Amino acid sequence: MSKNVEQLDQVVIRIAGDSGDGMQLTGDRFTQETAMFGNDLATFPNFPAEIRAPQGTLAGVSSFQVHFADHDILTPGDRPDVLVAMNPAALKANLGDLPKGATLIVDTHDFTDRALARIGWTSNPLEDGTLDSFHVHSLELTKMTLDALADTELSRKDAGRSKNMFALGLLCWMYSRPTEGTVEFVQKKFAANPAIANANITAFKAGYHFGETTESFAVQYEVKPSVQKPGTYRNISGNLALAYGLIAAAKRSGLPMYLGAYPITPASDILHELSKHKRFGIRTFQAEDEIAGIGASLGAAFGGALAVTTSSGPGIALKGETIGLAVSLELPLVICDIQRGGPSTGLPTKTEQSDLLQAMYGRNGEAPVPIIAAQSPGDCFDAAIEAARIALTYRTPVFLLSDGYIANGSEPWLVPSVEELPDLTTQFATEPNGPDGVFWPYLRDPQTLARPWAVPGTPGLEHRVGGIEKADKTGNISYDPDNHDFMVRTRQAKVDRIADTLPPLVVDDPSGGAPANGGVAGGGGTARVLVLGWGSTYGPIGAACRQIRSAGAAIAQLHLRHINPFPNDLGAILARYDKVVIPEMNLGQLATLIRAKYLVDAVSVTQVRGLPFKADELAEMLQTVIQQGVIEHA
Amino acid sequence: MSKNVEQLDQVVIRIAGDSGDGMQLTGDRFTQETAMFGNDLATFPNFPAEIRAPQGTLAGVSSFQVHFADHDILTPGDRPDVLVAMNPAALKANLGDLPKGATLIVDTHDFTDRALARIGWTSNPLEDGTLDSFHVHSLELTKMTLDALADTELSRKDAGRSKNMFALGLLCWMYSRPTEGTVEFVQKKFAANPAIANANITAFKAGYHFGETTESFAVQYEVKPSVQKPGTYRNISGNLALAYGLIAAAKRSGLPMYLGAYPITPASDILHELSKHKRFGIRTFQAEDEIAGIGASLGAAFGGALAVTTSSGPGIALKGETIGLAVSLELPLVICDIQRGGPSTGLPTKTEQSDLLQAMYGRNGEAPVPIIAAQSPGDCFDAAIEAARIALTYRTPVFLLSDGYIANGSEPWLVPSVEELPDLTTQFATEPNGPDGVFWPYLRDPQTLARPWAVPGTPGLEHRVGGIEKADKTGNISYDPDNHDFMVRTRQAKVDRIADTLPPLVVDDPSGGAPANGGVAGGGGTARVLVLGWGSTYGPIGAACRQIRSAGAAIAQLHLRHINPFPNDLGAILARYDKVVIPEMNLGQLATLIRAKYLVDAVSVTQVRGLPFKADELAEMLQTVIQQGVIEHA
Amino acid sequence: MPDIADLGLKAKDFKTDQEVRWCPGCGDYAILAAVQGFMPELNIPRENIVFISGIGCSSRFPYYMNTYGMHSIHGRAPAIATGLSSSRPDLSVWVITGDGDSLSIGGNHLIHALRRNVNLKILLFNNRIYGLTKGQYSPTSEIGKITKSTPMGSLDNPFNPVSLALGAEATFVGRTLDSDRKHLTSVLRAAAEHKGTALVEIYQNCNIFNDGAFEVLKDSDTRDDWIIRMEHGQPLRFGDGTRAVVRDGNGMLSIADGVAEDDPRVVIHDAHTDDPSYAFALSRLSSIDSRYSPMGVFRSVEHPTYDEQMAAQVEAAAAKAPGDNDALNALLAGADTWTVR
Amino acid sequence: MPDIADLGLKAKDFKTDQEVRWCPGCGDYAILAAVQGFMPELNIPRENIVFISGIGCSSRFPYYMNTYGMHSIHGRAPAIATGLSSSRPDLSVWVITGDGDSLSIGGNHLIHALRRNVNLKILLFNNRIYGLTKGQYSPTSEIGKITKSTPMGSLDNPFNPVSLALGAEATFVGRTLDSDRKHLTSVLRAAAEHKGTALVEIYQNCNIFNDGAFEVLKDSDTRDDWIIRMEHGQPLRFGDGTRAVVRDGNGMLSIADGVAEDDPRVVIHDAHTDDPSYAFALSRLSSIDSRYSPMGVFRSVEHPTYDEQMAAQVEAAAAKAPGDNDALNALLAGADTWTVR
Ligand SMILES: Cc1ncc(C[n+]2csc(CCOP(=O)(O)OP(=O)(O)O)c2C)c(N)n1
Ligand SMILES: Cc1ncc(C[n+]2csc(CCOP(=O)(O)OP(=O)(O)O)c2C)c(N)n1
Ligand code: SF4
Ligand code: SF4
Ligand SMILES: [Mg+2]
Ligand SMILES: [Mg+2]
Repeated sequence: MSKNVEQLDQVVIRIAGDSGDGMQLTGDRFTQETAMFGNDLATFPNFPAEIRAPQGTLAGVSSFQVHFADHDILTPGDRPDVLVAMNPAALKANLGDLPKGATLIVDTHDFTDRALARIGWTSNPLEDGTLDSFHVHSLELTKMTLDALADTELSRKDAGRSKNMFALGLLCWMYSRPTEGTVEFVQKKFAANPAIANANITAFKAGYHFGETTESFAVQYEVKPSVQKPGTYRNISGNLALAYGLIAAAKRSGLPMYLGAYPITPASDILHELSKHKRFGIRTFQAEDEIAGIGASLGAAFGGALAVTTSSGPGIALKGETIGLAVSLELPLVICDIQRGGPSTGLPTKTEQSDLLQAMYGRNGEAPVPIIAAQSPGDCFDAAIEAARIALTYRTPVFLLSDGYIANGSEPWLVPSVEELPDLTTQFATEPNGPDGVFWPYLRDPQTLARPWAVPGTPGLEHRVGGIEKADKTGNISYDPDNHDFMVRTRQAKVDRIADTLPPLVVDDPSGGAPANGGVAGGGGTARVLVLGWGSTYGPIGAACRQIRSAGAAIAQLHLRHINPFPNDLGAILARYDKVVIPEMNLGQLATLIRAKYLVDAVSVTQVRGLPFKADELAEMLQTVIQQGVIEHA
Repeated sequence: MSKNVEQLDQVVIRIAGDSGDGMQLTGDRFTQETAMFGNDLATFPNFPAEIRAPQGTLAGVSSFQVHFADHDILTPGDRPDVLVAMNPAALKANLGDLPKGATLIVDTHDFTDRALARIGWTSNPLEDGTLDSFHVHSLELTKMTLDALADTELSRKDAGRSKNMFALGLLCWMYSRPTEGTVEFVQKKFAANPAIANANITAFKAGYHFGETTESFAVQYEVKPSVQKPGTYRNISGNLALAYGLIAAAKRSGLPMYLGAYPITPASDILHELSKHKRFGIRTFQAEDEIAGIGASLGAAFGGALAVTTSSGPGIALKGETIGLAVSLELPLVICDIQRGGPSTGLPTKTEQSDLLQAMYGRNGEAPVPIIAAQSPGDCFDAAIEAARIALTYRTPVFLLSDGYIANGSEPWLVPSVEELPDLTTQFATEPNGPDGVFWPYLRDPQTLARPWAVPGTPGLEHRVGGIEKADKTGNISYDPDNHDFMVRTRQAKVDRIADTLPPLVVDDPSGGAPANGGVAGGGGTARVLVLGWGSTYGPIGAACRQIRSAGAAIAQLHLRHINPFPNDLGAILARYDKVVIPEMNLGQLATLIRAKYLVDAVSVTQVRGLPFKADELAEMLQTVIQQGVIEHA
Repeated sequence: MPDIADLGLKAKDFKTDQEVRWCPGCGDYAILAAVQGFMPELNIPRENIVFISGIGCSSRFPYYMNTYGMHSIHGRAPAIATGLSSSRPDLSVWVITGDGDSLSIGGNHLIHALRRNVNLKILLFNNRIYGLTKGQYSPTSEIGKITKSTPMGSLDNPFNPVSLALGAEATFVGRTLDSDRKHLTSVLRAAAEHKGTALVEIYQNCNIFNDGAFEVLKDSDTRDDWIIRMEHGQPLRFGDGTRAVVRDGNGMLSIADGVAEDDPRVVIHDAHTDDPSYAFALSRLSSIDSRYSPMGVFRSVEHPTYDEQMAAQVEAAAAKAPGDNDALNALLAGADTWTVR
Repeated sequence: MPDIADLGLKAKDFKTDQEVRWCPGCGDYAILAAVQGFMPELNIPRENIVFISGIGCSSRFPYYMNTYGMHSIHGRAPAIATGLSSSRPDLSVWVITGDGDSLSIGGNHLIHALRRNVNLKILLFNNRIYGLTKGQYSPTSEIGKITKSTPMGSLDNPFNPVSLALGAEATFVGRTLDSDRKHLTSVLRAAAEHKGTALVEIYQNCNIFNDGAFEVLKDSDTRDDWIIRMEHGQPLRFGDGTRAVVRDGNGMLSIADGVAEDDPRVVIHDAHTDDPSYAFALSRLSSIDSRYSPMGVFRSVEHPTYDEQMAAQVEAAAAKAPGDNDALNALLAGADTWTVR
């Protein structure tokens, strides 16, 4: 039968099932096809901390959400238009997020009384009216998969495993996605095991054809490609982009890279990725703990490598003392903190922005460390390069902050060409710089205040460095009171000077009319309220601002890449607005720094739920601020 | 011959020599005699990081300063009226601090060309006029000591060791100090070795008689006892007072104390002291590192002990992750940070206040920890008790901040009676508190929000706690977004509520006239400038304020015991003044917190020299603020 | 062993209402069942038992034991347990840890707990992999291990946990297997009876990231060839009985085949010799692919325990001069006081 | 050994202008002199030598060596040196550490460096006390030690650094004495020649806080009775020559007196056996008051080193497919791209 095709400008799909059901893989594939098709998109994987949480339980539910559109979008979407639920637990866990009228595709296979009882359902929601306000497609996905694979040698158990591919096929038909990529992908992935490969492909195609043929799906949808800046694109996750950014930085600096790391969620994938690329002169060292991880990196930095260490909150806490040593030694070191829910072990697989003040102050003494933050998956690439630039130029440890949301989420990314990336060429010291041929390791560059980087193997520059306070210039141990005061202020000044090299900030305020007290750099609008953000809230804040603007109100958005030091023009910009609002996934950490530095009565809008802000919820909160002007401090 | 006696109201004496010369002991003894005599006093020991820095070098100089008076005083004094220099290095290292007209007592014994050259003196300062502006007594202290001990069996080397006692004797005569105490002390200390004991006593007496008889000292001085609050007094150092405060807290809480610690300067003495008092049910555990130290303490807290861990900056940095666990477990734990110069190893034997923001933010996630600070040696006792009160009442880790200056410095202390100290009696949970006989470890006290403390050995209350986010009430692992948000805010609220139990702040502003916009609680003066401080700057700030007042200006002083949370009335008080000045031995850490919370344009006055502020320098800086109103931010 | 009848506890009394969250087929289930089955034997009231773990799949264990428990942070359980045990010698304190938790990040706390001989029972779940973080190699993984973090193979020599423990002055070291409930229980029993720190290495299968690591010791066709069962006082014969551990000419231990009944070279197992050299030599017999694995108790010697001695010092001090209010008042006043009237 | 003439370096070339700040009489002076005296033998340019230390009196060492150096933080030197050595295999990297630095806070980094066999020479200055912090007991202090932190005596069994290292898979372990320059130099030489991690325990006198700890090994009246000099291939005879290390009946090592010339029980020292059991047994001979102290090289076996293998993997990967700009551009683009025009 032929079906009518309906045009949509955007769709949000969520696929949910047991953590063993391959939901993440299914989501990834659908995302790849969607990316290849040319839609703009954003994804949000969400899974439990356990490796294989118990089957059929709420705790075991794993989900993947993808938002795609014919125009540029900023978030994975707040509420799914379509939910695919592979079992009762998946349905129950996600039902709350569904808007009225949403489409529900349910695999009825597991809707047994036992299974329902296990999650506290006394009656079957497919029958008791629970789902009346949705378009429900109750399908025997598992059974149809088994039937499709009936004449293979696979056991029922193995065959059943392909049900996710059946569902994927169905979705691909519903949204007119290409299919070749997936077929290829499966063939590659299971090359070692053709039986499995074929089973998956068969199930995939069966699902696709089921969509074509079945009565229950009357319409097929189309979401046209979105118009993007010309160039070559790929889909990329934050951790992958961050790893690539580091590799690029090494290449552009001409230095070998050394990563010292200890595995921890959600940072481990950076270690995994970098360990694959030894050909680029990258050494990855899985240390006995985080302290050894950063210690080894610092040793490599002393030896002339682009040194990196990666971790998440608990591991960063352990590195504090060594970061202090790096500050004192003034050696380049990129410290990546992929933030997760805290305190303590907290919520390892959930996102949060609560390590900002730890990055700022989490060590003894006056030990300033520059901090830069990535704002989206693709942006992790540029942020990594900028972190390396600062570390190498100023001979200092640098914090690069990301979080679980952008680390695992993905978006289309305009692939850069290596040759056009910033030149990070770094000069080692080669000559004595002091009187009569001596070398002074703490004689600074007058511009940057950076000290010379003299690496072992350089004749005539033999020198000793250490964590005890040292004399200006010579670097010898010094307990002199005035020297200490001078060195403390000089280390601070070195970090502060980074601000002088930063580009002007760009405020996003499309509203017409007279610029707010002579606003510049994009701030040329009428908005009286500025939303200030950092890190992964970029997407939700942007989406919320769009909602507010399309609702007719004016609002300005400014997102910070550099948090320490703040850009020089930040103060002037903040002063231009009646109200500054700072949404954060913490209790107001950036707000604390902004208020302390600029004495601006910034309003904190906070959520600490382990999840990104929902654009519409955020828009609401912002509206209140615009109207009442104030929201009680979180 | 009889000498005339002159009355003085106060004197500052500094004794300096090689770190091997026993300067600290000499200073301690003089201090004890002075305390016994009833003067008010303050001391400042200052010594190198090396155990025995090389003899005769500037780096090896160790000194001890004591300030005593017939009225109450706040600091060891800025500039010594009298300097005793046991060798050329001691003279050179301290000369800069001497005011014109100061008295100099020099042991000429080591003033050889070699010794002078070694410290870069080409001519002999005793002869070349360098010392013209001082009253110089060039004495053969060493030789006189040797002569006095000529007919003992001691080798010249050993005999020479007593020269410090000779000097002490001389000083005791000069300032009419009692001598019995010292004689007794020496007998006890060297009981094992009578020869040494006698030598020291002989030298001591020889020095005393030399003063009596020699022509060169025409006058003897007297400093009358100071009028103090009635009661029994002793001289006490900060670390000793802190240790005693902890013992008292254990006694008043009825709990055994457990200290898990790893040695580190300047905190080690607390471990040493507590290890002596096992009779009070105190267990001290020297751990393999700081992490094990706090870990063991946390384990003991789980078992029902008053748990304590002590360290300094670098060690505190290592404890960050475990402090986060303590926040999550909500168990009582007193964390003592005896601050020293940073960053990194920094200046181990010098003082600094640069761990405040580390204490506030040095761990992953939103992990609030109450912070209280001690302001003088004797005050460490009360601060320790208050820290224990908060830890036990709110079931939380608490930071107790001290620093090298008050830790090693000493002052007279009104000895309290144990029975009158705060009652810290603590109730363990004994009964199930949940539905049908279950125990809920996170069901909170509605008042304090503290959770029940159920210790192993209590039947029916078996439960599990951990660092993963837990469900409200039951404490079971929970990944629920709303629960996480609730728990994060509840942990913060629990700490914030501590402010409700704090006494009103007392501002010191003796200036008459109408209270500044209806100021209360001591703030009843006309001062327009408030000096806000915390920790060991109390003395110097107080002394500076006195100077300013006696110079006719009005200035108000407020010193904070509680830094997290801030007392409820702080905001209102700050609002009363035109200008708030915050002197700190860091780059403005309290100022950052005050500005962020109250948006008050507090002015930072900072010195990071490893030494306490000099009262007169500070007074000057404050004067500028009072006059120009502003000082450029440090 | 006190009479079990006393408290009449059952295995189920040690189960909690928390859903067990390991992967289906994980070796941890068998260990949990064995421990819950063994606990009643201790005949210690549940409230006097504490399980403390670090972080890792294995470290979820305490949530499933109906006793007091703490799921702490990565690698720190031995330190935390040391504080609890040394402040509360009346408790039975058990540490649950993984090969990464105890030998990677927690290595230092482990060796110090062992040398101190604190009264702790440490169960080391060795699956030779990082399970919870999804499959990186661990300090017990064989050289050349291909994992997510070592695509070209790992380079570090693994630790032999038994050798390391013996080098760290351990007074009790045992080894057993997740799937052999009877043997596991017997080693737990020996550990529980030991006064001081007892380290029990449990070979545990991670069927997701390192499946079959110990298969040769489980497969009924091969296990008897490779498992060397150690029983104090018994000859170290295994396989068909003609295989044995012998002292070769220069006094070193080695494996011999076809050893006669009366061969004097056959080593009679002695777990109680004070010199750890013998137990150390035994620990070196096994190859990293776990062939020739001595199973049972390598070493069990009585030394004074840290917790008891700490308590003794406190008691001795108090006996000499009780720490009452008067004593404290006297301490606060010190020797040199003066009075102002 | 390359011909010293080559570079013609002298001991004084390794001295710095920094004033040495140890207490008069400290054993560290002798060690410094011995190391500075030995360095020229290496015939390595000064710029290719790096000394990395932790914190402690001993850890001031690098300031006095005119090479590259780092005075790092407490206990972390082995980790920092691992990063340097594994990223720069061309360098000669030396670690200076104390018994507290390496065995207390740094214990984990030490045992992991040993098992990895990174090319490091670790000199452990063992004075059995915390010097810099003014005299608390250390992990090598004898039980019952009265110190500032243990007024009633310490309770923990000390580590035997040699046993611990052997339990941690060390490929080279030696022991020597601060005051015996000739012997110290010979052990440094052996360590320098070893490829991989070499641990050298140096008994060092702290005359301020633990004076005389090793007196029995220094006093000319007693030292020959207690020092067991180990020379590869030589019988372990000492004292007047009639004292020797022998294998007793059950194959264990022990000390025998009045051993005849031809007594077959006398052990011939073999530092190269792969099984560490023998070296371990030797390490157990000495009593904590350091009587019967084997001195020299306990174990020295060749295994692949971590730094070389890491370099090999990087080279192999690059050889297979060079990591040039094109390669990186291809990597960035990945498999699935689309183009917008
Ligand atoms: C400080 C810190 N670092 C790293 C982690 C991440 N992490 C959790 S468990 C683990 C290792 C797990 O391996 P193992 O101890 O062998 O336990 P298993 O899961 O295999 O039972 C790691 C690296 C963490 N939670 N905390
Ligand atoms: C993180 C940290 N913890 C503690 C200290 C204090 N500390 C410095 S050296 C030292 C131990 C010194 O003993 P050892 O390593 O034996 O060296 P030694 O002085 O005896 O040569 C300690 C505890 C420190 N500097 N840093
Ligand atoms: S990952 Fe491995 S160790 Fe962890 S639960 Fe699953 S099977 Fe067990
Ligand atoms: S304290 Fe001991 S180890 Fe340190 S320098 Fe002095 S003598 Fe040497
Ligand atoms: Mg494991
Ligand atoms: Mg030492």
